[in-house]
Amino acid sequence: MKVSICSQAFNPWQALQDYQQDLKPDVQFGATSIFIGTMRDYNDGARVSSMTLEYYPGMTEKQLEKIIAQAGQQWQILDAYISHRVGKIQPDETIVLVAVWAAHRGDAFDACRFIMEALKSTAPFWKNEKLASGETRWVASNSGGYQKG
Amino acid sequence: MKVSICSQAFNPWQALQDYQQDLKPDVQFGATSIFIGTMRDYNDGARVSSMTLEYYPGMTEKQLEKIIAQAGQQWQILDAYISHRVGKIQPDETIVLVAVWAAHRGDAFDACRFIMEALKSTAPFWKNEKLASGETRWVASNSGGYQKG
Amino acid sequence: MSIKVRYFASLGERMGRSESNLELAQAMTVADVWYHDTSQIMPNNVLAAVNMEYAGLADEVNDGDEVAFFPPVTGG
Amino acid sequence: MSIKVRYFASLGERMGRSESNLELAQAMTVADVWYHDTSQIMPNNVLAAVNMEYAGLADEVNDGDEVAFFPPVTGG
Repeated sequence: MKVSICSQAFNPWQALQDYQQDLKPDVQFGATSIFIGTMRDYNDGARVSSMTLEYYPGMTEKQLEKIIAQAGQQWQILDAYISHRVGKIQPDETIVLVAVWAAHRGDAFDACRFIMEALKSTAPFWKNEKLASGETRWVASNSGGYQKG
Repeated sequence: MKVSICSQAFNPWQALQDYQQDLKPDVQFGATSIFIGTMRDYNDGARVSSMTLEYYPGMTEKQLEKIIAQAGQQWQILDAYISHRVGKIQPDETIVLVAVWAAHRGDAFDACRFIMEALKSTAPFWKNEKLASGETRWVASNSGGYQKG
Repeated sequence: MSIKVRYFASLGERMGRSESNLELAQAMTVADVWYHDTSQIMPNNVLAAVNMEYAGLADEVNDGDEVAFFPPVTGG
Repeated sequence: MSIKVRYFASLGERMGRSESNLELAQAMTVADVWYHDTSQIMPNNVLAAVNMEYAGLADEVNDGDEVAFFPPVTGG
């Protein structure tokens, strides 16, 4: 299990490969479910040129660990890994990576989605967007992932 | 959109990185949902030393393309990629990779799961396990991914 | 008319062949193709495809069709 | 007793500070900490944490606690 707060851009594929390499001898997983969130260059009707992510050092990590523990109580999972960017982020960069390893696909899918939704609604991160116009604005709230749009 | 039938072992992270590289200029995705199925060295109470995957050349590709098209009718997705092994497979090798790119996470998660479940229940692949005892056996059926166990 | 019949996985093993060519004098369904080619009762979990699309046992087949029979799929 | 108060994101901007130290003479709730430190009405979407765990506005605070206030989270 690992929770990582990154202040530099990271390659999600490399991060996954490295992480999985380390758990391979121990863990007999048959199913891996992964979610990757990537910064887009528009949001809410405006072009966004960059974004700054604030967080609460200490609480954020604690909250992410708690979310993984909750997932582990509800589903049979073998391991989980969360990596989240903070600081200044450019379009096309990875914002968040969640990966869950399990014996069976139902557990991997459900736990990965639970972690992502819980992260979106409870992990202390705040996005400040810098628009192409030069203005900055705080993102007001996250949409629910089970609804469309 | 790509459907790939691989007769050689492949690195899923490299495959994803390469595939995503090619779609990057065109597609403004914010969410990527990925599933990876990996061969384990036991199944149904027995140690499995290798596996041979048979398929129906022509129909298998057609069926996978149809599944992606069905996902595209139900959810707003930007791209999808399926890669599936055939032939002789060793434990720890990737059997299947499904990736879906979308603007929003709900669509990415739902479509990825739909594709995986549809693949498991309708794509013409058949697993023949070689047990540690030397016997071989056909896997009788796939479990539903929405139930436990 | 001429039909290509294919058997996959455990069904191919059971039939002792993976394909055969069937010559038929009259219109037939998928189920008829099975009985003409195998002379066996069909196991109840057999799936069928005509020209690489899933088909029902009552579907008609046409000259030149490829009809495939296979057990439940187990990929992924 | 001594309480460390922290404000994040838009709330820090609005307060013009990201933290302060509050000295209190008596037992207090999270809501009391807010009013003593800000002298403002609390916006209705403010979230609170005590010692880095989510807390309710009626929760009591103790000497040495860190109390944080922040807007709805927008990570991921």
